[in-house]
Parts: sequence; structure tokens; C-alpha cells
Amino acid sequence: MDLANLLLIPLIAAVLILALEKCLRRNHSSYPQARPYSGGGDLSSHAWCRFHVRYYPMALLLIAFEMEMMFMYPWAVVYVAEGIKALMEMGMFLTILALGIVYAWREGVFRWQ
Amino acid sequence: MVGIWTDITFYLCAAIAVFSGWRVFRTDSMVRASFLLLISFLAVGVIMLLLAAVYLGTALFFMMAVEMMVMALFMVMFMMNPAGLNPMNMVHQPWVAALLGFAVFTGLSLVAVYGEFPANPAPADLDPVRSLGRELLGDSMLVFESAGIALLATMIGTVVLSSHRGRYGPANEGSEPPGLDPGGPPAKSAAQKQQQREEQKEQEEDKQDHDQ
Amino acid sequence: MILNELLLPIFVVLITLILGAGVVDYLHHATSALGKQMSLRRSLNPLAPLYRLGLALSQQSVITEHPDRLNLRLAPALYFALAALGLAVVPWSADFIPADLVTGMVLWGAVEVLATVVIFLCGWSANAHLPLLGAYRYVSLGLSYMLVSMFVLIGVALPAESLQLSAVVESQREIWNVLRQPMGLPLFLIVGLGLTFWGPLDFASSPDLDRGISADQSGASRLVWQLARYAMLVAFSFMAATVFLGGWLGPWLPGPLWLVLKATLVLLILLWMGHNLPVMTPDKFISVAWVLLLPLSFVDLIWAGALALW
Amino acid sequence: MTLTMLLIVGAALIGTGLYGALSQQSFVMLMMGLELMLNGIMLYAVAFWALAGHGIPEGQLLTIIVMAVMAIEMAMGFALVVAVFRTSQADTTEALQDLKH
Repeated sequence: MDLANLLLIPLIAAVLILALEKCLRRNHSSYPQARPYSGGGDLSSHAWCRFHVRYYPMALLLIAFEMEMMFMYPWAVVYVAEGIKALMEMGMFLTILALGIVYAWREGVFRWQ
Repeated sequence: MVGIWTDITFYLCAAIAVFSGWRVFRTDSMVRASFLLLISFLAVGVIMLLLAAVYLGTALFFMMAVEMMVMALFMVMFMMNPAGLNPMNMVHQPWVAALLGFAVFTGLSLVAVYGEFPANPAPADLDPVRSLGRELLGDSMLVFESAGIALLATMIGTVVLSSHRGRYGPANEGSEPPGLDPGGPPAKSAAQKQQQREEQKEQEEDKQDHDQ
Repeated sequence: MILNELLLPIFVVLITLILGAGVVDYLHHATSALGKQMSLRRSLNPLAPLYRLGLALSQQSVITEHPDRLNLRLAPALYFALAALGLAVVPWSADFIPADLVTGMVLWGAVEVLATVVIFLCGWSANAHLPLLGAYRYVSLGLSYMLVSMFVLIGVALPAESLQLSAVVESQREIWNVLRQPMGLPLFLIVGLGLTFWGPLDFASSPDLDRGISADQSGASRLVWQLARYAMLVAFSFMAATVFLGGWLGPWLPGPLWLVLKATLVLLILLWMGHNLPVMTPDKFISVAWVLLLPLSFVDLIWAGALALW
Repeated sequence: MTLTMLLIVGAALIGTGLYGALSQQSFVMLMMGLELMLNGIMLYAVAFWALAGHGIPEGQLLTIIVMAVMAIEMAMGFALVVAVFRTSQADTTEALQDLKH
């Protein structure tokens, strides 16, 4: 039952909003209105083109670092039962990964390129 | 009653997973492709939830959401035409690949149909999260810690390879791009081109002044 | 049985989100008027949200040229669905929990990350420069606040010895987490500002991009996007109240009422922060998130761990 | 939902992923093929864990390790793509003929 609720609630919510938008929409805009708003600027191209995302090293670092979460959630559940052993082990694991973060910080990864 | 609904959900999710996995390679819009792959992962995550792998299912949601978000960013960075406004077809050896893919599918399906696997389901009172946690702190401690080392190596590797700015200045200082055709003169960067253009303009202006 | 276990939870979650969105709208405009020389009487009018609703409905829904139509329609619906998913795991009392998942905490993490995807899609699909810039900026924020949120939530899971939210509430019977882990709630509130791109962390629809991803929305599509955004704020408030303020625990009053009161308190704090904190720039926030907030959440986790063993 | 059905779905994912990984020219699309194959493998691992392995924790750990492999593959893969792109402005596999020699 919990699983059914978990799947049904977002599904119904999404359908509700889609239906609401469809009912309320009054869409008969003319061409000048459909032109993307650009704050008075003149558009020379469409927006979907190659784009230099300035924080890409941070994104790559995150993919590697975020894996640690997969290990941390089960660890958190047994932490109190296992006691000091769990503390030492996760301390070691996080120290290893924190080294990576410190290195990346010193290399200037967290500034926009 | 519950069993029927589980089956319906399973077949629905399986269809979504395979179909969106297939559409990944058929859509023109690269951003759509990466989010189609995300949908495939989400559907597999729901199947995992149905199999009572509660932790793996939910964790798959957030891991894959991050990975596909980054994937979409890199699509935009590297594709000439990330939205696929003009249809394009960037494939090589499509028939060989399709044949091999189909062969692997058939082989694995035959194994699935004719192979004999022990029917040994997980006990109903198993707490998947807790047993996993005990495993991490017990027998598999070495696996867990060496995963940490591997991730550290990955982090350092990505920083070294991808960061534009090294500690001692720009990473590509002193290097020049390769030629546009093999063995040709190096391709100019945008800044160099701009500089050249400005120099040319100045020369022309000088010339005009001179003429007057 | 079906009525009690299936329909009632769905109904409660959806009604909470929709009514809550109205409350957010009212409180947002009322608190914003308090600080400025604006007509207080009009802003405090309880019918003001309805007036704004009518205004939005009377507008045309203009759509930009050649958008990614499917994603344009889907993005607000999915954002609202994520808010509903997040609210679904929140327990209302000891025996009324819409979806009592063993890994409710992990699911909330997934909601936060998927919200980044959906907000990116919303900016991407309009095929216009300003929304797209807002989307790219937002992703930098979404990727950097995520880790902070996870660490803070794991700190909360330690004393509860479970990732289940009902167990987290039970673990706060003696002392609330906001007192036990004093750094948790402030860090989590910053995450909340990021999740709903509100106030100081509003990179996606910031004024310097002329409202970014909302620049090309109008009429009904703008209305549903605002609704989804307010709903996410509501879902976040409920989650923060459950995780840090003891959820439905409380004397005299019934549990659900306590939960609503605490969520309203969190909501007011968030709105206050939205009006009063200085605006960040996206490039600065990356550094702040990784160099300041992430170590702080480490410290929070160590604090929580030491206290749980003691 | 039997083990056989689960394995067939996993096989379909692996087959599709293999097709993508072999046929796509662009680095990024190639990586999507690899990810799809790993997706099928994760489904395999969880299916065996739940229906044939008596719920031993190693089965879950295997899935997590596959996820870690995926993360490492993606992070290193993209870092390499960035490095290659920076030095030779190439984003397809054909553009790297030089590596053959």
C-alpha cells in the first residue's frame, strides 16, 4: 500500500497540473508576442546552441564524490549499533575523500572557469 | 489482488525502461536523449522497489538524476546542435552494431529462459538497509575502503584532466592547437583571430590617414 | 480499506499542497509589504491571492517560437509531482503516513536532485536565451547544495538509527533535533532556499536575468509554474518541521495540527530569509557551498555522531 | 514478475546499450550506451539478489559497486573528453585517428 501511494501520488499530481494548465490556457498569440523576450536586444540566433558551462570541473568532481552517499546511508542505520568501529571506518573513508575535495579546491575547481 | 497490480506495474516499468532506452539513440535532441536515459533508470529503480530492494531503488533515483543532469550539461558543451533542430545521424557501422546488440540480447534471453536458477527468494522479514550496513562494516570493509581510494583517484584524475586552470597558471599555456588539416598550420583561437582583425583594422586606418 | 489507505492519503497530500500554495502566496506578499511603504491594507487582504489568481487567468498564455513543447508542458507538472512525492513520506501522526517508506530520507534526497533536472528542463524548453541562462545557473546551485543537504539529513538519521521518517520523529520524543544538532536546521534552510530558488539563492529567475526561466512564461503556464514552486516550498517546510522540529509530536493539540503549525513557522522563517538576506551571485555561491557550507555540514555530522554514541 | 522476465528485460537493456556504444560516433553518446548496459547489469544483480540469492548482502553491495563503476566511468570519461577537446577540438571517435599509431 505504501508503494502504491508512493507511485500514485506523484502521478495524480502531475496529471492534475497538466489538466489544469490545459483547461486554463488561452493560447492565441501573434508572432511578435511569440518572439523570445530578450530585454530589447536583437536576437541573431536561436538559444539552443553549444554553450560553455563554466562549472564543469565541479560537476565532474561531484559525480565522483557523491558516490560516497551510497555507502553512507546504510552506514547511518547501523552506526549506533556498531559503535566506535563504525565511527573509525567512516572517518577514514571521509578523510580519504575529503583529501580529494581539498586538492580540487586548491586547484581552483570551485571558481568558475 | 496486490500481485496483479505488482505485475502490471512491473510490465509497465519494463516497457518504459526498454522503450526509452531505445529512444535515447533515436532522438535528435541530445538533452532529450540524456533525460530519456534518466527515465530508463527511474523505471528500473521502480522495478527494484517492487523487488523489495528499497534502498537500491531510491538510491538509484538520486544517483542517476545527478549523473544524467551532468550528462545533459556535457551534451550542451560538446554537441554542435544540442537540441537537434536539424535532423542528424552520427553513427558508424550501424548494422554491425544492431546485429551484435540483437545477438547479445538473444543469447542472454536464451540463458534466462533455459538456464536453471535456484528459486531462493529473499526472506520477507529482511531489512535490506540494515543488512547492507552490517556487511559494509563487517566482511566487506576492504571493498568499501578501496572504493574510497578509487573515488579519490577519480577525483584527482578528473581535476588534472579537466580543469582549465592549473595551480601555476592556465593548463594549456604554451600549447598550440593542431592544424585544421593534417600537418597544416595550427588553428587560431578566437582571441588570436580577434587580435589579428584589430591589427588589420589599425593598419587600414593608418593607411587612410596616410592617404589623406 | 481502499478509502482509508489509498484515497485519503492522496487527497490529503494534494489538498495540503494546493491550499498551502495559497497560504505561501498570501504570506509572501504580506511579509514583503511589511518592510516597504506599500498599501498594507491591500496586501493583508485575505482575498488577495484570489485576486492575483484571477489576474493570471485573464492573461494570454504566450508561448515562444519553436519551443520544446512536450517539456514545456511537463516541467511544471513534474515539479509539482516532486513536491507531492516529497510530502508523501512525511508522517502526520503515529498511524497516518501517506507512504511510510523505509528509506524516506533517501527519497527526499532524490526529490531534491530531480527538482534540479526539472528546473533545468523548464528553462531549456522555452528556446530563449534568458531562461536558458537561468537554467544553467540553477544547475550550478543544484549540484552544490545537494551534498550539504545529504550530510545534514544523515546527521539526523544517526540518533534515529533509521532512514524512515516516522522513526526520525520518534527519536525526537525527548529533545528536538533543532536543539540536539544546532547547526542542522540553518544549513537545511539554506538548502530549502536553493531547492525553491527563493530569495538570496534565486539564480534561476533572478531579476538580473529579467526573471530568467519565468521571463517567457505568461498566463496559465506561469500560474502553474508558480503553483508548483509554492507547493515545493510547502513540501520543504513540512519536511524541515518533521526532521528538525519533532514533526507531529507535541502536547495538548492533535498531531497533524502540530505538524501544520511547525511547518508554518518554518515557512515564515524561509520567507523572512527570502526578503532580508543579501542576494548571492552564482559563481560566488559555488565557492561558498563547497568551501564553507560543506565543511560546516561535516562538522554537523561529526557532532551528531559523537552525540549519538555518547 | 518472474526471474526469467526480469532477466529478459535486463538483456534488452544490455543489447540496446551495446548497439548504442558500438554505433554512436560522438563520445558523449557512446558513454550513454555504456550507461545503459550497466543499467541492465544492475537489474540483473538486484533480480538475482531478490529471487535467487536469499537476500545476501553481497548482492546489494555488487549493485552499489556497479553504480560506483558507472560514476567513475562517467567522471573519467568526461574528463578525458574535455582534455581531448581542448587539445584537438574533436568530439567524435573518428577524429582521433592519430591514436592508432
